[in-house]
Amino acid sequence: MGLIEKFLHNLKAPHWGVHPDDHKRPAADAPIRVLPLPARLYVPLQQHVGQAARPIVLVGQKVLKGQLIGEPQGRISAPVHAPTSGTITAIGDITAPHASGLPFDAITITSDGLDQAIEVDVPADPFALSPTEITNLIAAAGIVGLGGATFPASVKMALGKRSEITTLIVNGGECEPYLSCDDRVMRDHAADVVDGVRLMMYGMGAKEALVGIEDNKPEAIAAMRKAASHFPKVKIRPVPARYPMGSDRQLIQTLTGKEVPSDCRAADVGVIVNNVNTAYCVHRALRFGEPLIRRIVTINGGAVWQPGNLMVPIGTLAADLFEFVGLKSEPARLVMGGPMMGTVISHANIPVVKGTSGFLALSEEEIPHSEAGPCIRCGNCTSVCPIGLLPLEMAARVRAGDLDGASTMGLSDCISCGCCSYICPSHIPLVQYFSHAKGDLWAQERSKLKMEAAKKLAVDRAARLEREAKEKAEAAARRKAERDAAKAAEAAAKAAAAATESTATTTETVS
Amino acid sequence: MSKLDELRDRLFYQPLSLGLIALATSAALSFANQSTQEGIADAEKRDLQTSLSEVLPAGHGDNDLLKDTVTVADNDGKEVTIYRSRKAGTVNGVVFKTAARGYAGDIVVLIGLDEKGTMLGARVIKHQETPGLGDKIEVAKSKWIHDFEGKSLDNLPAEKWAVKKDGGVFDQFAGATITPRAVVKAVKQGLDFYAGHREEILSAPTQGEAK
Amino acid sequence: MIPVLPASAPATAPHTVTGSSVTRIMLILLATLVPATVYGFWLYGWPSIFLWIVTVLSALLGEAACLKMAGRRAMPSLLDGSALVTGWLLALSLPPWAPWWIGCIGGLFATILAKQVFGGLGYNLFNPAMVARVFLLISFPVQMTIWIAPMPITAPAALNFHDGLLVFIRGIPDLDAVTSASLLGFAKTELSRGIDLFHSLAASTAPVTTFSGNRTGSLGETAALLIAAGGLVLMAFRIISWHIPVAMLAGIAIPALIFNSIDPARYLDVSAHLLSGAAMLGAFYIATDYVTSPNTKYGQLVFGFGCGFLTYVIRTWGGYPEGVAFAVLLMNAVTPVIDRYLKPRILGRDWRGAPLDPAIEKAKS
Amino acid sequence: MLAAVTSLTALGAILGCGLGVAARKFAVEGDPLADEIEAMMPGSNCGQCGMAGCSAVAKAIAEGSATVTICPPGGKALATALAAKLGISVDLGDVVDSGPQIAQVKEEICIGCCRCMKACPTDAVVGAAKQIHNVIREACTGCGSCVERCPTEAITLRPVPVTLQHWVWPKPEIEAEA
Amino acid sequence: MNIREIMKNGLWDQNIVFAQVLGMCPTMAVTTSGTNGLGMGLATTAVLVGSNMIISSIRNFVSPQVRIPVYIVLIATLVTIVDMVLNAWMHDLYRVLGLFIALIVVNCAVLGRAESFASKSGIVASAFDGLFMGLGFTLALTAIGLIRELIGMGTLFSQASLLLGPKFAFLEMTVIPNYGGVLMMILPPAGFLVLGLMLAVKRFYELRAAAKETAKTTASPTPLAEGAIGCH
Repeated sequence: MGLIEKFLHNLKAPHWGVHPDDHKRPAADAPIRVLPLPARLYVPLQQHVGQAARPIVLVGQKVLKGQLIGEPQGRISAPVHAPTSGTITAIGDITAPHASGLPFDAITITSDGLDQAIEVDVPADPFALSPTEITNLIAAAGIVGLGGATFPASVKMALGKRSEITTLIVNGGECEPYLSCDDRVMRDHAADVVDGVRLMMYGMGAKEALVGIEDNKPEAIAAMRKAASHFPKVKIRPVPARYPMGSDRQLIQTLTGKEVPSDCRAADVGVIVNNVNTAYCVHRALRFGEPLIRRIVTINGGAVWQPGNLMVPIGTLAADLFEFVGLKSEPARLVMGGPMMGTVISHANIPVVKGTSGFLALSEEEIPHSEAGPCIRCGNCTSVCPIGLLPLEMAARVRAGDLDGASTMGLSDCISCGCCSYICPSHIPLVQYFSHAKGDLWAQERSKLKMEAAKKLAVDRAARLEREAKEKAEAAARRKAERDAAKAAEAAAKAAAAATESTATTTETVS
Repeated sequence: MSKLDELRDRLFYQPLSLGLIALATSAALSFANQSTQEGIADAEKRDLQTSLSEVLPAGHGDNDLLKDTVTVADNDGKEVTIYRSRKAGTVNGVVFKTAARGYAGDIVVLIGLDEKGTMLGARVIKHQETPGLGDKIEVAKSKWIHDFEGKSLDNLPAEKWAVKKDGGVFDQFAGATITPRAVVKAVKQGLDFYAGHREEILSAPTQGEAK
Repeated sequence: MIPVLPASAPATAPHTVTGSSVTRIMLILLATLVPATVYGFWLYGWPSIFLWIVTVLSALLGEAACLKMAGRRAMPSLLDGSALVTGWLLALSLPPWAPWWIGCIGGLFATILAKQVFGGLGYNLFNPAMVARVFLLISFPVQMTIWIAPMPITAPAALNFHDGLLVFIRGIPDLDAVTSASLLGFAKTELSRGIDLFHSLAASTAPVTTFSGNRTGSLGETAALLIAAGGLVLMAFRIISWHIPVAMLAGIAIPALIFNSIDPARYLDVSAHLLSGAAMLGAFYIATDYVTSPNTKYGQLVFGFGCGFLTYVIRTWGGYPEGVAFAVLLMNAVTPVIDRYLKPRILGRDWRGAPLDPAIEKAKS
Repeated sequence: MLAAVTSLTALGAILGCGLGVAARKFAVEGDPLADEIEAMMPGSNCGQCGMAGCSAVAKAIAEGSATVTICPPGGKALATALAAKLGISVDLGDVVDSGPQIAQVKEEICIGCCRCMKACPTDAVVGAAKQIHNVIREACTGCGSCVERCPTEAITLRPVPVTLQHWVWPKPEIEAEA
Repeated sequence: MNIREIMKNGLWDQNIVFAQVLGMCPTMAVTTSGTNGLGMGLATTAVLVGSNMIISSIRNFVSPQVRIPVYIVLIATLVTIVDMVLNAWMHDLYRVLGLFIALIVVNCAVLGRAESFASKSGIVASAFDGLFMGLGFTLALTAIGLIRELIGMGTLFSQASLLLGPKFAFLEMTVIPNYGGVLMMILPPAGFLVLGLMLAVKRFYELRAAAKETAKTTASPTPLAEGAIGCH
C-alpha cells in the first residue's frame, strides 16, 4: 500500500479497537480436514446460554448419529444430539471449557465406528414451509450461535419476529487472531452459507441480509460475492479489519450506522446478527436434516505442527485434535477460542462444544510474560475501547473495592473484548478486574435476592406460627367451649331430666 | 442542678444568657480599651519618632518632629505630610514619605533631607519585594540604602539618578533590577517634589501634631 | 500426547503480545530528545554537560532511595526509565551554566518530593520535572535567571573541560562578561522600563529569534525546532497524540496573534512566543506527560489549550518572563476535574450516560 | 462606649433568641438510621447475635452499642457494608468469614426428629417425623440455628459449593503494589 | 483524667498540629522562623489557658443552643484584651507578636479545646489542658519554624532576643555562614511541605512503635520454640 492510500485507509478505519498481528495464515489457507472419528465423545449437556439440556438416554443404551440424547428444558435452552453412533457409557462430570476448570455434566458415547445416522424426514423445499416451521426445525436441530455466544438460534429468530426485523447481519468478521473457521466455511461452503442466510432471512422475515467480512479475507469475500450474485437481498459488505469488528454492536454500527442502546438487544433496533457458521448449520439442518453435531474448529498456535481447520464432531477432546495435528513443542499455554477473549484451559481433556471456534497451543514466545506494573495513565486503554469506557478509572475503582463506582462508569457495558489489556504498556490485567467485578456484583445481587427471599420466608413463618398459635388457641377455646357446652348441656339435661320428672308430674297435674 | 437544667431549656434562657455574656465581655472590652488607650497612643508615637529619627542624623534638630508638620499637595494632587526638624527655631531638615511601583506593589521610602535638599538618610518602610532577592533594600539586609546619603540633585546630575545598568551610579542586585530601580526612582521623585515645593514647605505654618 | 499444564490461577486473556511497554515508551522518548540535547551541549559547552549528568544522576538517586525506603525492588522501577526522563527534562529546562547543586537539588526534589511522595510512577498529581523547576526558580531566583550567551564548544573562546568543571563547581567567575538575557526576559524588562518592543528589539544587544536556535536560553529553549522535530517523531510512533501539543501551541499562538495585531509595540509576535522559552519543550514533552494529563481526547484538547493560554497570560502580564512551568502545573491541578467532566460517550448511551432511544436507532438506515 | 456595650448586648440577646427558637424548630426526632440498617440485616431473626431479632440489632448498631461485626450470618460482607454506611473504619481481620454457608443433613445419621425443622427461621428444612430431613438450598441462610438442635450432630454447616455458574474471577494481584 | 494523661495528649497523642491538624492558618503564616513559631505558640498558650479556665467555670450555666457563640465571644474578647494590654504596656514584645495575636482568634484549636474539653471538665483540669495543648502547639510551631529557618536562611532562632529579652541572645545562631538561602522554605508552600513531611515522620514512628508492640506480644512464646529447637 502506498503511503497516501495507507493514510486514507487509516482515516476511514474506526477510531476504536486494536490491530493485533492476525497469525491467521497459513492455517487459514489449508483446506478443511476431517478428523477421523475418535473412540469416545463427551457431549456436554450445557453447550448454550440458558438452562442445560436434560439427558433422555440411559447408560448402556445404543444411540445413532443425530439421535436426540438431551432435550431442552425451559424457555431458553437447546437440545443435544449424538454426534455418532455407539453406546452411552457414562453420564457425569467432565472438565468444562471454562477458566475455572470446574466440571459439568456430559454424556459419554463410545463410538461403534459405524457412524450410522438416524433416519430423518427432509423437507423437499424448505421455502415452502412457514417461517414458524423453519424456526421449529432450527430449534430441533439444536443450533446455537456459533460465533461463541451460543445463544439458541431459534429463540433469537422468534425474538426477531416479534420486533419486526428488517436486517439480518451475518457476521463473517472473525476479528480474533489465529482463528479462521469462519473464513474457511465462507471459502469452502460459500453457496451453503448463502443458502443458510436466505433460510434464516425467510424464517425471521428480514428484508435484507448484510454479510460483513473483514477486508483481510479477500478469498472469502470473492467466494461469497460469487455465491450471492444471484440473490440481491444478500449483500456482501467488506469491513475494515480491526479487532473487535466481530463483536455484534461494533459490526451493526459499521454496517448500518445504528447503535444498539445499552439496555437493549440488537433486535430492538431491527437487526439480528448471526455467525456465518450458524448459517452453514442452518443450511445443513434444513436441507439434509443434520442437527448440530459437528463443527469446524481451528487448531493453531506456534506449538502446532500442521495448523488448520478441522471438521470435528461435538464432544471430541482437545487432546484428540492436538494429537491429529501434532505438536512441535510443549505448548506454553492452551487456549480455547481466540487469543483476545479465549479462555485458558489447564489441560487438553476438554470437549469441543458447539461454541468452540478453535483451540490454540501457544508457544513460549507468543504469550505475554511481563509482570503488571503501575498504571502510568497513558490513556491508551481509553482510546482503544470500542465502547468508549475509561478502563483505567474503572480498574482503579475495582482495585479499591468500589464496585458501585465502577458500575456507574459503565462496567455493565464492557464487552470484555480485551483491547485495553492488550494495549496496556504496564501489562495491567484490566479485563480480569472487570470480569472479577462483574462476577462479584452478580454474586452480590444473587445474595441480596436470597436475603430478601429469606426475609420473606421468615415473615411467612412468623405469620404461620402466629396463625397456628391462634388456631391452637381457638381450637382449645372451642374445645373448652364444647366441653363447657357439653357440660352445660349435661347439666341442663340433668336439670331437664329432673325438671321433666317434676314437670312431668306437674304437666300431668296440669294436663 | 436539675433546676438549672430545667431552666436552661426555657426559651427565655438563651437570649438572656447570650445577652449577659455579651454585656460582660463588651464591658470588659471597654474597660480594657479605656485603660490602655493612653499607653497605646504613647507607644505608637514613640514608634513614629523612632523611624523618623532614623533618617536624620542624631541631634540634627532640637524640636519635636511630630509636632511640627505641614501638609503639601504634590503634583498629582496627593497630600504629603512633611515633618520638619528645627535647630534653634530654623528649619534645618524635612522628613516625608515617597513611593514608586516596584516588582510587586508599591515601595514606600521615608527620606530625610536637609533644608537645601541634600539626602540625610532613606529607609524603606513598606514593600512586598521577593524575599532574598529584592529585599536588599531593607537596611537590615544590606547597606545599599546608605548609598543615597549625601547625594542631592545638585551634586548628581539627573541622568545619574539611576542604577548602573541604566547608566546611573547606584548598584543593582544580581537577579533583581526592578526593585533598586524603583527605590532610586522614588527617592528622585521625593527630591524633585522637595525642589518644587521648597518655599512652601519651609515657610508654611505648622499644622501641629500629625494624626 | 496429552499435554497437561499445572493447574494454578487462570491466566487471563489476552494471550497475545503487543511489545509495547513502559520502558519502550520511555526509551523512544529519550531517543527523540538526543538531537536537541546534543545541540545544546555544543552551544553551551562543558558546564551544560556536567549539569545534565548531575541532574539525571540525582533524579535516579532520589528514585532509588525512595524505592529502597518503601521496601520495593529498585531495579524494575528504575529500569522503566521514568526517573531518567524526569531528570533529563529538568536538565533541559535549567540555565545551562547553573551550578552543580542546582541540578542536584532539582533532580532529588523532582523524584523524591514531586513523585515518590505521592506513591511513585502513575500517582503524582503534578509533573515532577516542572515541580522541581518551579521549586528551584522560587528558591534560587538568582541562579535560575542567569543566562549565558551561546558559545559553541568548538569556538576558540569556549571553555575547555577543566575550566568548564571549575565554572560548574565554583560558579561563573566573571558574570557580566558571559551573561545575556533570554528574549522573553529581555522584552519584559525593557517593557517595564517603558521602552517599547520596536526600540528594545532593534537595539544591537537584543537577542533575536532565529530558527537555528543560536540564542540565549535553556538547552530545551535554544533547540526549540529540534525539540519540535523530536515531538513529531513521538507522534509518528504514536507515543503521544497530536491533541495536547497542537492545542497548547494554539493556546499560545491565538492570543499572541490577537494582541500582537492590536499593539505590536507592547506584545511580542507569534513566532517569538512559539520559539522562545519552553513552549516547544512544554507542548511536546512536558504537557503530554501521561500521568498528569487527561486521558480523553476532548480533555487533552482543553488541557493543552489551557496550558498554552496560561503560558501566554503569565508571560505577558505575570511576574515571570516565562510561564510554561507554572501553566502546566496549574493545568495539572485541574486534570482530575477535566477527566471527571469530559468523558467519551459510551456506545449505546447518550452523553449523560442514559441509554439511547431504540426507536430512533431503529429508524436509522 | 455605652452604645457599643448596648448594641453588643442587644445583638447577643437577639441571636440567643434566634438560636433558641431554631433549636426547637429543627429538633430531630426518631432514628431513620436504624430503619436503614434493619433493611440491610439478614432479617431471619436467628438470634445468633444474642439479641431479640434483627430490628433490635439494627437499633443497637445505630446507637453504637453493638459493633458492625455482630451478625454471624451476615459475615464479612455485611460488616463491610455496615461500616461503609456508618462511615467508620473497622478492623475486619478478626471476623471469621468462611464465606456464605448452608446447612447439610448427613442422611445416614439423621433420625428424623424434626427438631431442626422447628428451629429453622426460614422453613428451609423439610421432612417429616421418622423421615430423613433435607435442606432447601435456596432458602437456607446458613444461620446455624438447626445445628445446635440436632441431637445426633447430623446437621453441619458447609460452604456453599462453587459451581460453574457461581465461580467468580479472582481479583488480580499486582506485585508492584505490595 | 490525670495530669499525666493530659500532658501526653497535649504534647504528643492529640497534638494540635501533628495529630488534630488544627490551627493551620497560624501554622502556615508564622512558622518562617523558630522565634516566630515560639512567639505564636506562647501567645496561643496564654489564650488557651485563659479561655479554657473561663469556659470551664461557666460551663454549667451555658445552654447547649448558644454555647458556640458564647465561646467565640469569650475567646475574641480575651484575645482583644491581651492585644491591647501588650500594645500599651509591653510594646516591644507587641512589635514582635502583634501580628500573630489577632490570628489567635481564628485558631480553631482554641474553640476546639473549649468545646471538647473545657466545657466538660473542671477548672484545674481545663487549665492544664490549655497549658499542655498550648505547649504542644508551641513545640510543633517552633519545630516547623526551626526547620524552615535552617533550610531557608541558614540560621536558628534569629531575633530571639527581641521576643524573649536580651538574655536569650545566646539562642540566636547562624548555622551556615554565607548561606544563599532556599527562598521557597520561607514562603507559605514550604509550610505545607515541612508539615507534611513531619506528619509522615510522626506516623512512621508510631507505626514502628505499634509494630514493635505487636511483635512483642506475638513473640512471647518464642523462647519456648527456641528451646524446642535447642532440643534437637
